[in-house]
Amino acid sequence: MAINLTVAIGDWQLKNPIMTASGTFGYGEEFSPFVKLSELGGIVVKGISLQPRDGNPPPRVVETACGMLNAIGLENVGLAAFIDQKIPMLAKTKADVVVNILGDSIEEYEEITAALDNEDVVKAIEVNISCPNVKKGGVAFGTNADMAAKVTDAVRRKTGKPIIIKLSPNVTDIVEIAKAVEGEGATAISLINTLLGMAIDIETRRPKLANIVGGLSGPAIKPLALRMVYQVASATNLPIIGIGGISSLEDVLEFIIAGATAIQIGTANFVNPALSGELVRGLENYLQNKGLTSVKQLAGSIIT
Amino acid sequence: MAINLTVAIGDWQLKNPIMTASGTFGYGEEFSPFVKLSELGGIVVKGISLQPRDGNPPPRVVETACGMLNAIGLENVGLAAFIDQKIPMLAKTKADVVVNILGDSIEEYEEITAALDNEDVVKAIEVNISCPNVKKGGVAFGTNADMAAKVTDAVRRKTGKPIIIKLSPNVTDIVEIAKAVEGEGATAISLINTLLGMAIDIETRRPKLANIVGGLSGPAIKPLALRMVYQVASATNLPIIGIGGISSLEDVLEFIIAGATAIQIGTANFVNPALSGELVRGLENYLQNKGLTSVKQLAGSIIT
Amino acid sequence: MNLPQVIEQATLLANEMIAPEIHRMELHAPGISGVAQPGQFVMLGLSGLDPLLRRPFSIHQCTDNSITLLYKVVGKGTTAMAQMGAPQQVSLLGPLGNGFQPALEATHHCLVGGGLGIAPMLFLANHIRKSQPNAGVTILLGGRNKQELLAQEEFAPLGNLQVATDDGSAGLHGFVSELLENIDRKDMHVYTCGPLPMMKVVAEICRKKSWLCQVSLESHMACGMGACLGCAVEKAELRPNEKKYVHVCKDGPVFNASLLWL
Amino acid sequence: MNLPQVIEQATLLANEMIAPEIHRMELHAPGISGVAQPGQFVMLGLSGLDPLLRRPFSIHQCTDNSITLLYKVVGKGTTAMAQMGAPQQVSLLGPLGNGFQPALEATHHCLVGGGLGIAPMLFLANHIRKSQPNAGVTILLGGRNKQELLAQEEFAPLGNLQVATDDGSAGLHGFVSELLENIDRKDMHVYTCGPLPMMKVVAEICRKKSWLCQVSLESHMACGMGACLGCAVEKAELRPNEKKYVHVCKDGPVFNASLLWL
Ligand SMILES: Cc1cc2nc3c(=O)[nH]c(=O)nc-3n(C[C@H](O)[C@H](O)[C@H](O)COP(=O)(O)OP(=O)(O)OC[C@H]3O[C@@H](n4cnc5c(N)ncnc54)[C@H](O)[C@@H]3O)c2cc1C
Ligand SMILES: Cc1cc2nc3c(=O)[nH]c(=O)nc-3n(C[C@H](O)[C@H](O)[C@H](O)COP(=O)(O)OP(=O)(O)OC[C@H]3O[C@@H](n4cnc5c(N)ncnc54)[C@H](O)[C@@H]3O)c2cc1C
Ligand SMILES: Cc1cc2nc3c(=O)[nH]c(=O)nc-3n(C[C@H](O)[C@H](O)[C@H](O)COP(=O)(O)O)c2cc1C
Ligand SMILES: Cc1cc2nc3c(=O)[nH]c(=O)nc-3n(C[C@H](O)[C@H](O)[C@H](O)COP(=O)(O)O)c2cc1C
Ligand code: FES
Ligand code: FES
Repeated sequence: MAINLTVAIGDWQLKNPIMTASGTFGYGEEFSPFVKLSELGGIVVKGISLQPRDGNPPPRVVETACGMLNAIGLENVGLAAFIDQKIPMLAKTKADVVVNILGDSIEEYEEITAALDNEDVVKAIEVNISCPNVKKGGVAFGTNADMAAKVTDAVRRKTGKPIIIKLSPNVTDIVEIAKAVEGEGATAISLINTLLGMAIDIETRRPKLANIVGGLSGPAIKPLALRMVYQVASATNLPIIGIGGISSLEDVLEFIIAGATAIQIGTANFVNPALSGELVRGLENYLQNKGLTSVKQLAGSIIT
Repeated sequence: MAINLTVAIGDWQLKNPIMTASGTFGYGEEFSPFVKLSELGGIVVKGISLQPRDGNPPPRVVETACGMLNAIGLENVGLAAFIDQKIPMLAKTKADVVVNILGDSIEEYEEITAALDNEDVVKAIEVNISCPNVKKGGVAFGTNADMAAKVTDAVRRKTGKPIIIKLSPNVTDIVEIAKAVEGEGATAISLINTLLGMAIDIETRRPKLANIVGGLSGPAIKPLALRMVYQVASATNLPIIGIGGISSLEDVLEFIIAGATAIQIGTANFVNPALSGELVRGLENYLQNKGLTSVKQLAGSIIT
Repeated sequence: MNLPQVIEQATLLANEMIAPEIHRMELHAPGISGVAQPGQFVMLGLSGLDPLLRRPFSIHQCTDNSITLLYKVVGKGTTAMAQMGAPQQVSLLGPLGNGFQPALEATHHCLVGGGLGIAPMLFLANHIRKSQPNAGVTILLGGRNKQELLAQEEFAPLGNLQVATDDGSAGLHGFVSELLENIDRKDMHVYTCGPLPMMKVVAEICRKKSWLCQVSLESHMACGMGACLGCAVEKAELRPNEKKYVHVCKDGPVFNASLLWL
Repeated sequence: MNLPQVIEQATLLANEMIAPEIHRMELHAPGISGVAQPGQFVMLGLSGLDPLLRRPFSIHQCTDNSITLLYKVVGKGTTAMAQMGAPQQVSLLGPLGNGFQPALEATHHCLVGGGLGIAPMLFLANHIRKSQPNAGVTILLGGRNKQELLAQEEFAPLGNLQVATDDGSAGLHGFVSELLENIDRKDMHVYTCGPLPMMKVVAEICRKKSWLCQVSLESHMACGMGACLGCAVEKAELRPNEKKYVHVCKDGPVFNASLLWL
């Protein structure tokens, strides 16, 4: 029997629930030796800001127990260069592209969204209100329900494409923020972004990251991400995209069972650049072996 | 040259900064084959509530990447039995004992504190406003600055002993909570308690913990704990007790450099029950080798 | 009553696969082997931070200087164990828990092991043979198939050995509990370890036949020494004010069946 | 210009300690060895979740079917590597980055390696010897002591070999850069890898003597393939609107010294 892997995020029909997370998959092209990009549910490109950014001084990454800290600081080519140089390249790959966007102000979010609204290759816009590595904007919007709602509303008015709001885990009550963005017309919610962490070099007594603090990702954070996905899935009606430490088929299944409609692979892309493609096939085989015909039979199937 | 390992938490002079964390060291006696309890800076016993509690149904623990989830649910003998049975045993060990307390209401916190105020063996009271595994009280007090302040004030009035407020990491702004309890006369702050997490058994589609969610501890959470210690140490004048994933001398040093006056070993006690004693000696040797005479020369020595 | 416990850097003497996915590991650990009792267990530590926690294993065999573990590869800890080779060092914490209490006055001992529950039974059988050379001993082993009937040769000289397999590939085609059911004796003391449903059936048979029954439980453990309270299992409620749970690591792993299930 | 990259399950052929804390690992990896260029690197993956990330290593030697790594045990990844034995499988991602660009027209090539920076120099020396059999080659190696002057025997037949040690236990008592300073030549092309301060001195000497200089950098890496932007290093600012950082993994690891430090 044919296995149905498709899922929906608003009007966008994903071939399957396996996506790749922003900032961990470059602009896709880097991974083309390892993954056929058009076979993935979607790829989320590195966060784009209105102006190009140099990012933070190095060191920018450091490994921690079962995880890593990064303080890239949103280095990116900027909106104009992205549209000029990256979009045509992405169009050729036939991948379903989600653009992750970040602004210092609501106006910037609006301007980027309006510009991307014209691009056919862009299937959805993921609004990053949760980057812990930039001073202004970013996480400030993501840790306050009112601000999160305002950004959602503003972006919503600038495009007919699905709007995915990417939430920060660095909050007391993730459900409150999720409900706030649901109320303003978010199409979906993705979570989690990284958790703010730190590491110190005991020899130099300096932080291991030049930026002092950075975002924690990888298997270490999976239990937190899964809990938040479960909580938000239980409390809202939006499709959820689960992110956080996913590095095996078992992890994918845990998130889907907890209530995720789709998932994103982040840090694990660095460990195995071919992983995302392998998981599409692995998920299909799993469903087949279990006698299931659709991934939707798994979604939110948790028994409590 | 003699190395000075002593540190102070209010009037309480600790022999050294190495303590053991509540819930991971039993009532001390379990560890006496492996550690001379009186050599530690202090031992924090399992959280005590007014009435005995059975705790949560099993399974209560599950391992995760570089960490573990627990949902013990504050199983404990209750205040009366603790005073009758455990205090005399603890007195014999000559250990410096900190009692971790948890109430469902401010009145309960007051009542427990008042009762412990009479006990000489109790050097300080650690007020748990951050347990994620009980329905009422616990974390509810720890995620709201006003409530945290109220508990601190109430407890403060019932004892002359040092009051250590144990904070929850499951908050948007740890500094806000820390300042609130500082304002109400906390002697010190300990952080972090566990982070709320979850794991799912994909075969049964049930949560791996009967309580659905549990508290994440172990090396996985160290970067978050260290960041919070650094933030709180930078923003308050209270002594900080650093907790979270500490499992080596290097970890201890990171926390002290970040600004911790003392630290607590938690989950790592399970991996190596002799660790806390080894770290006392390890810290002394380290200072000696570095030509330092006092651990205070390290405290907060981070260069940013 | 917990016996003295140590953390011992044990040297691996042998580590071999004896059946599909089943391995036997022998460790030089005189500190533990010198005091261990049948039914007790050790927590085996792996190096590194993932897997993080020690893993509990029953003591399968115990000589003056060494202990042997019988383990099944089920996850990342046991996978790592299976890759070890002599003379690697392994950290052991033990001996832990309360073992079996062989009845001195028993006219007859009956050991019932199912699957990996066979592991602690060999130590127990040897112990009874040594301390009560004249006692009658029946040993009942069960497994899904012939290959899962572990250590048969070692058990054979220690008592009257009977086996059962789910697929009939050896012994009785059926459950090991049926072998027990068939025993016609008045006084007997039963010791069992294996899957929970099997042990419950065994305990039920014993209750009906008025045999005393000791069962060895498993549970997820973090510390193995009574500190984390993670290994709780529900017990039969006897009196209104009694505690609801017992802790496998320090109250057990061996319990009187009547304490658990009435 | 990045060459084709693969993920290859390589078989360990040998893994031996050649000096205190320094090991050499040879891997059967025809997919990578077939296309690798001197100065490129591989990301070596360890099994399990901790250490999590792959570790970058220069290609030290390259035959038709195998590559060799020269590595120092400094932390948990390299400690795990040192414990591996043939015929274990190791996952390699590579070849990565832009290697050295040996000048074809150079009258003379000079390779300057310090400490572990010696690693990529052997592949480069062999490559130059093969592709330009008549080119003049000088090889300068530096280390803290005699034992750290790695692979001398392999280098000896490939060019004019001179060495320096910090403690004078072999060759010049001093820095390898002094050997370079002493060379009196007009046209020379210099390739260097080693500690950052050493490479900066080498680059400065080259600038003064008008020699072109290629340097191989290190940086903390998560992906090794241009995706994470973690491996940024600051470069000399040329024009006001130019990017502030280059990325070691995809813009390097080999750079013209003038791009980095003017
Ligand atoms: C007192 C005691 C004695 C034991 N004696 C033996 C023995 O002699 N031989 C033997 O092979 N096994 C024994 N076990 C079970 C053994 O501890 C687990 O199989 C082992 O810890 C699994 O580790 P892992 O890392 O390979 O698996 P994990 O990756 O941790 O988990 C794999 C699977 O095993 C289950 N599991 C994990 N820990 C336990 C546990 N403590 N108890 C039961 N299931 C668990 C998990 O739920 C999961 O389904 C005993 C357990 C206890 C509590
Ligand atoms: C392009 C490139 C080529 C390299 N080639 C070689 C080589 O041929 N031989 C060799 O021995 N080493 C080489 N290195 C360095 C090597 O990657 C690190 O020594 C290794 O990753 C350390 O891993 P670990 O787990 O043992 O140490 P960790 O536990 O991760 O760290 C131990 C110490 O090493 C430092 N370190 C960690 N990663 C790096 C890194 N990527 N670069 C520099 N320092 C690091 C840490 O800051 C720490 O002080 C190269 C690095 C790069 C970027
Ligand atoms: C190096 C790096 C860069 C990242 N950059 C971005 C980004 O630009 N925008 C964003 O929304 N998230 C970014 N993230 C967060 C990831 O998309 C993801 O939410 C997070 O890493 C958790 O998933 P993981 O544990 O699978 O990596 C980045 C993460 C890493 C590790
Ligand atoms: C099994 C277990 C039980 C715990 N019980 C308590 C408790 O009773 N009171 C409390 O304040 N913290 C409790 N904690 C939290 C620890 O004291 C500590 O704050 C936390 O585990 C983080 O430290 P670690 O990563 O070193 O374990 C418990 C932790 C564990 C793992
Ligand atoms: S395993 Fe920790 S108390 Fe039993
Ligand atoms: S290491 Fe990831 S971009 Fe260079």
